[in-house]
Amino acid sequence: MSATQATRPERKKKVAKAAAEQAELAHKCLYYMSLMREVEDRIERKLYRQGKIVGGVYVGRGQEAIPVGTALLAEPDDVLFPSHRDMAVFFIRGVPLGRILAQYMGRVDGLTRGRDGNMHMGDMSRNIVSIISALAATVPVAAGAAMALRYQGKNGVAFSYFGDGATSRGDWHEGVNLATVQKLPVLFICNNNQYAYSTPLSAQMACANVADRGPAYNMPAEIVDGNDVLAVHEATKRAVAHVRSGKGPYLLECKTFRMTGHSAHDAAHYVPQGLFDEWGKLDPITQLEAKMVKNGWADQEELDRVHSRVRSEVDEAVAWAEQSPYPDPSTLLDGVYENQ
Amino acid sequence: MSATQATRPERKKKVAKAAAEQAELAHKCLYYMSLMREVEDRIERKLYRQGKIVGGVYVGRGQEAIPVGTALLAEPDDVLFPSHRDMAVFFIRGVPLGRILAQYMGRVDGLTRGRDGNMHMGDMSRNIVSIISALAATVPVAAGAAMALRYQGKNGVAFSYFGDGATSRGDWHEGVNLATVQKLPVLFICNNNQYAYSTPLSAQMACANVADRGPAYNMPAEIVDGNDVLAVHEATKRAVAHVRSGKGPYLLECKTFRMTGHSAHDAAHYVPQGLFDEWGKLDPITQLEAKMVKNGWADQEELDRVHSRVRSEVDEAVAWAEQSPYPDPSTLLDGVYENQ
Amino acid sequence: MSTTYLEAIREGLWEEMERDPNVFLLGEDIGIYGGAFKVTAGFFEHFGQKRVVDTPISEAAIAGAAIGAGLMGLRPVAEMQFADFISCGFDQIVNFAAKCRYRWNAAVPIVIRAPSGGGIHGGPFHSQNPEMWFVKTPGLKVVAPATAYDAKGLIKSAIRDNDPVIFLEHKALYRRIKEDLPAGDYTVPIGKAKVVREGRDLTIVTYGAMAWVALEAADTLAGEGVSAEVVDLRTLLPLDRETVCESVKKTSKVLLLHEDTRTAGIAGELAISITESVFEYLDGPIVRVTAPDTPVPYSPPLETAFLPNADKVIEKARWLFRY
Amino acid sequence: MSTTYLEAIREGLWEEMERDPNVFLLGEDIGIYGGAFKVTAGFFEHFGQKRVVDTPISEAAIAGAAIGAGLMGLRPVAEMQFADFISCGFDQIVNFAAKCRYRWNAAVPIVIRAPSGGGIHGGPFHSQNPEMWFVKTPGLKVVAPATAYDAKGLIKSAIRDNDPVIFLEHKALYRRIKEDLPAGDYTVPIGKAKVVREGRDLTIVTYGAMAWVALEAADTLAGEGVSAEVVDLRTLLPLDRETVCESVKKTSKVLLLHEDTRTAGIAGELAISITESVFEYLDGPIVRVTAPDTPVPYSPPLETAFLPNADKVIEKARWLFRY
Ligand SMILES: Cc1ncc(C[n+]2csc(CCOP(=O)(O)OP(=O)(O)O)c2C)c(N)n1
Ligand SMILES: Cc1ncc(C[n+]2csc(CCOP(=O)(O)OP(=O)(O)O)c2C)c(N)n1
Ligand SMILES: [Mg+2]
Ligand SMILES: [Mg+2]
Repeated sequence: MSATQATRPERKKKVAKAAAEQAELAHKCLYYMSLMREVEDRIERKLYRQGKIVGGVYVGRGQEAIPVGTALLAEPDDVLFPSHRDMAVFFIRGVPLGRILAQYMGRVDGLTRGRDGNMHMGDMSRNIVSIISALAATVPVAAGAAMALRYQGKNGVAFSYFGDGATSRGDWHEGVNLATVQKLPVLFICNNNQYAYSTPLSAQMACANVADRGPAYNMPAEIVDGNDVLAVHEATKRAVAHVRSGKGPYLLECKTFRMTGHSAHDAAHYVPQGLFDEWGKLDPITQLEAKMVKNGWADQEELDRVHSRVRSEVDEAVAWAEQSPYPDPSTLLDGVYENQ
Repeated sequence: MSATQATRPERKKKVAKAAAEQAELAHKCLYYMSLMREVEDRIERKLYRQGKIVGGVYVGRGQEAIPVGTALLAEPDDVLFPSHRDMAVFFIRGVPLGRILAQYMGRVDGLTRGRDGNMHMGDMSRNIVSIISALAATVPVAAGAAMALRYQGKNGVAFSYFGDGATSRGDWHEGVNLATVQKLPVLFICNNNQYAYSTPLSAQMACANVADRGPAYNMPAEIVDGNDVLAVHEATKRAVAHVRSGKGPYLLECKTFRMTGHSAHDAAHYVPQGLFDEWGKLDPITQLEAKMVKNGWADQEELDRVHSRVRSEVDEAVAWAEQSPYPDPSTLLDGVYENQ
Repeated sequence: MSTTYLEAIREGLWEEMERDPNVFLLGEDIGIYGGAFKVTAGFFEHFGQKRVVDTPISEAAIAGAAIGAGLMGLRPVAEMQFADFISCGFDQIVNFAAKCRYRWNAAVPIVIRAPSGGGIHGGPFHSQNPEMWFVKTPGLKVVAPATAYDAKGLIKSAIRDNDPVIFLEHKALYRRIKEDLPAGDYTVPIGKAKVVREGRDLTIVTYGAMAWVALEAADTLAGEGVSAEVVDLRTLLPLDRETVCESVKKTSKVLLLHEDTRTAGIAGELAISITESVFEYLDGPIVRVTAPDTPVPYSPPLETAFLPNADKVIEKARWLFRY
Repeated sequence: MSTTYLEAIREGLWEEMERDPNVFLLGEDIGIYGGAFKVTAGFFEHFGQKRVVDTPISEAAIAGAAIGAGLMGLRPVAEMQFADFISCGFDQIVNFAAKCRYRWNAAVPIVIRAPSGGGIHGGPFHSQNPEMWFVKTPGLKVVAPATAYDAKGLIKSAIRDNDPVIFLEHKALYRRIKEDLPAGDYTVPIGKAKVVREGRDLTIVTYGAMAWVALEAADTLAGEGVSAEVVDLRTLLPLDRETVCESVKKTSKVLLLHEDTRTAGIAGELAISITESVFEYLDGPIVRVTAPDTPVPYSPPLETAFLPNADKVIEKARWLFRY
């Protein structure tokens, strides 16, 4: 019996195990992506139109692979800074759905207790930092959190999410420069959805890719298909390994497309219909499902079950959120300072 | 008689003419560089110590080749944004020496009439825009001036000067990004003197050169020996030609060294003495003089004449400035607004 | 034909661009898209991309580029998508634009338009009233019209002004108010307040969306036999202390009203200006009705509690009247 | 052994760093160089580069990184090289730091140290008093000590505070004043003003370097039979209206003094707070002595004319006394 033959069953086992892991990962991704799609559909196409959400609504339709593929690799000590199109980050960190819906509806059980709306929410008990509206403002804050992780001797990573347009801001530059010069553990994740509100990439920056900005900071930068969740996950693994090993920041540019207007009130007439058609075919959920069926990781029935599970979870969460009261106006003044 | 023979005298004439031009340029450069050296020496080592200058004093000792080599190529329509180490720009644009000295001394004949000090001065009649202290703040302003030049149908260029440290600022990034995405006629000129106050380059940015930041904006970037005024001049010629032809911004990184402390009160103990020694040998004025003698463009006597001319011009200007009165306190409130 | 507050601004901008080829616009999404609030809808098509410049998301660069173009003799009108983002370009405005003239006699004839104010469920970052940061900065002018007439007249004056002007457009007024505007060119002077309702018993001084609240309160108060004079400041810097003090001389009582948060709002500057000049005329304490010192909350019941309204004004005015 | 204002801050920082390993410093040139004013000289050598972090020239990143580290439970103390540069990190401070707690209940226990004020021939960009931008922003605290004792006690309180604190150090006081400090740990509470001189005839309310001007004026006035009480605010936000109003109740006359420019300085907020609470006690107009509404000029005769001084206070106080 040759040595080669002897290892064959071992290898087979390994391959099988890897396949099973991939299948499991795919299922997880599908669940979170579908959940994000469903929650955001419900928010944008139902609750907003019903007048139950009175403020701005921004969704990540078509971009779900990015928060899901990346955040699934976050360890408990890692700190996440989701952008306004990364709702799935909240699911993955265990924020109950109902609280997210309550947030949108301005109810007291939202993460900000009605003080802020939509994705302007955070939860330090889960190491999620809330954005402020000013784009890229979280970038230097993420650098500071990374500084703290190192200071505290934790092997954590700060996940800093932003869009293509946000890279035009001074805060982005200052934050990335600080993180790189101090070799801080920050993973920069760009969702390049090719538009910033109505502004196409070509009117936002002269370089072709956000990744082209990496060398300015001597920072490795990689482009990945942002509509392929497994590819995003794989690239994130590499990137996180680099960052966690103390080599400094890494920039992951996820190419994708914003399959909606900028916000619920924007019909996006400025986007050529052809782009929607083209990218519609690349829908990350549809793509993942096709791969799962093709690889025998799931059959149609199983996929349907995921979607109906998701729908009922969202039904339940909406009902829960709708029963959450509005904040009591007498609390208006509370909590501007610690002792007030 | 062959054709080659026929053109020989022509060619000879051309070569002679080019040499004469180089010689003339060298003389001009020497004059302006020596003048800057002398004025700044007088300011830092005499007037400041005598208490005749009461505010901050920052000099460009050792960096004179940069403002001189670049600004000599500025056309009347061009707009210049000198940094705090680019005094020669003011000479080249025709600002009388005495007014510059009066500026430092807080006299009414300074360009700001005593309202501001040192290099915080400008003169729109000469297309020189004053810095504010906040580093890199002039960068987006230069982009705006370039926008105006194009708007007005002028073929002008904005010369935007800054130090290595200033490139860490958000305004730098926003200004460069805007200028490049709109292909504005801006020449970015970095004096990389390897320190920002006490902070060495390595603690300021992770990339090795400021020019490494060019690709982030799809902008050509070139490194030039900032202590060789003719090289700076030559590189600027290329860069300006690029910009003036409508191809968008160009970044010129001039490597040099700050042969003083950050300001008159800083002894620069944090700079290894070896660096001063090394760079001292590369003094741009000494280098130019050697080249002039070697190429037969000047003899020592001529060089001495330049220096004594410069000294007497500065003597005269100092005397003139010292006779300029302090501003009348009754003018304190004037000119915050147009009609006040 | 009635014109909304938003259309009035739009008309003012349009007419100034027709009048003066040096006027141009820059900002985010103001071109094809016509701006987040559609104030510049149609401008790109009519005036072209030279004069309607879409910028990257770079408030410092927008302000800075406006300054640079202004120094060169153009008349840039920059748009902040929301007034809340003006803090991203803050240094350019307060240190560059505001100080050029005083320092080196260089004119910076720029306008920065900023949609401000609450009442549209915008939450903490789409509802702020940033006026006092700029009122605190010598060298700037700060304008905050309440009516369509004033909005049009003041945007024109702002564009023609040779100093930097922060032009605050109250978002809640954009489509809510309408009035007939005179045909043809007119301006409203910067730096002049206006008595928008005459009264005898007390003066309410305010501006922006609160001018309407003051008028509503004055109506109710009139029914109770309390005659309130209403002064609309219209410009916050330079502040028209004379008009305010004249009114106080007449009524001897004054209520200051602003949507801005309480501490260090314009009420304070008005109060000290009044005591400095016409203390002897005062027949009661100077009082104020303002938003409280919190961020602007999102949820409707909280925002409603946060914003000053006619009831709050009436209650305070009654107290002052009886004083 | 007498301690300067600068050394007091230095000692406060040092002791807090010894006491709490979560306290660390960040800023430009604060390490080997020890900071532009040498406040942190020797810290790098003693505490190492982990706790004394030299940053690039990036005020937004300095403020932002402080916020991030603060959210994670550290206690960062950030230095602005000059207070004038704080406007470069403005959005981080007024929109991020100030609003986290109210919005999502997240503590941002940071201190931003900013050397402010004039009198050192710094000119328009090295002399500003930026306090009111932050007093205008709910969620921040603003501290401005006048004495070495308070500087040390307040920097300690600021570091221990769980909310963001803007700590204004008056540059002109750094090496000019000295006093004996108690041995050992002590703090001075944020939000409490102090009557630093008792008087009967009128109250002078002030803070920072002007506290010394007020005391100087009060001395001279005493020689003329005018008894001036001096209140040093010490904290500008939250504002200790009670101490001010108590003093006004006693003296019935009040002069407000600040080095900050006139319009929209703290005098306004004090004035309206006073008329709201103790109007009936007032025996004369509330008056103010302030810098005028211009940038801070560089040339000595201009700067001297610009800054308030004892003569200007005395003149106004005499007038008010006779009123
Ligand atoms: C500093 C700042 N300026 C303007 C805005 C208004 N705004 C909100 S989202 C947006 C576009 C963002 O584009 P990008 O960063 O590409 O993210 P995307 O929405 O495409 O995911 C703009 C301009 C803002 N939030 N912050
Ligand atoms: C925004 C800002 N922060 C801090 C300073 C203080 N400061 C003045 S010059 C300087 C160093 C500048 O370094 P660099 O840009 O390399 O120019 P250099 O002085 O070396 O020519 C610093 C930190 C400033 N002027 N502006
Ligand atoms: Mg985008
Ligand atoms: Mg340098």
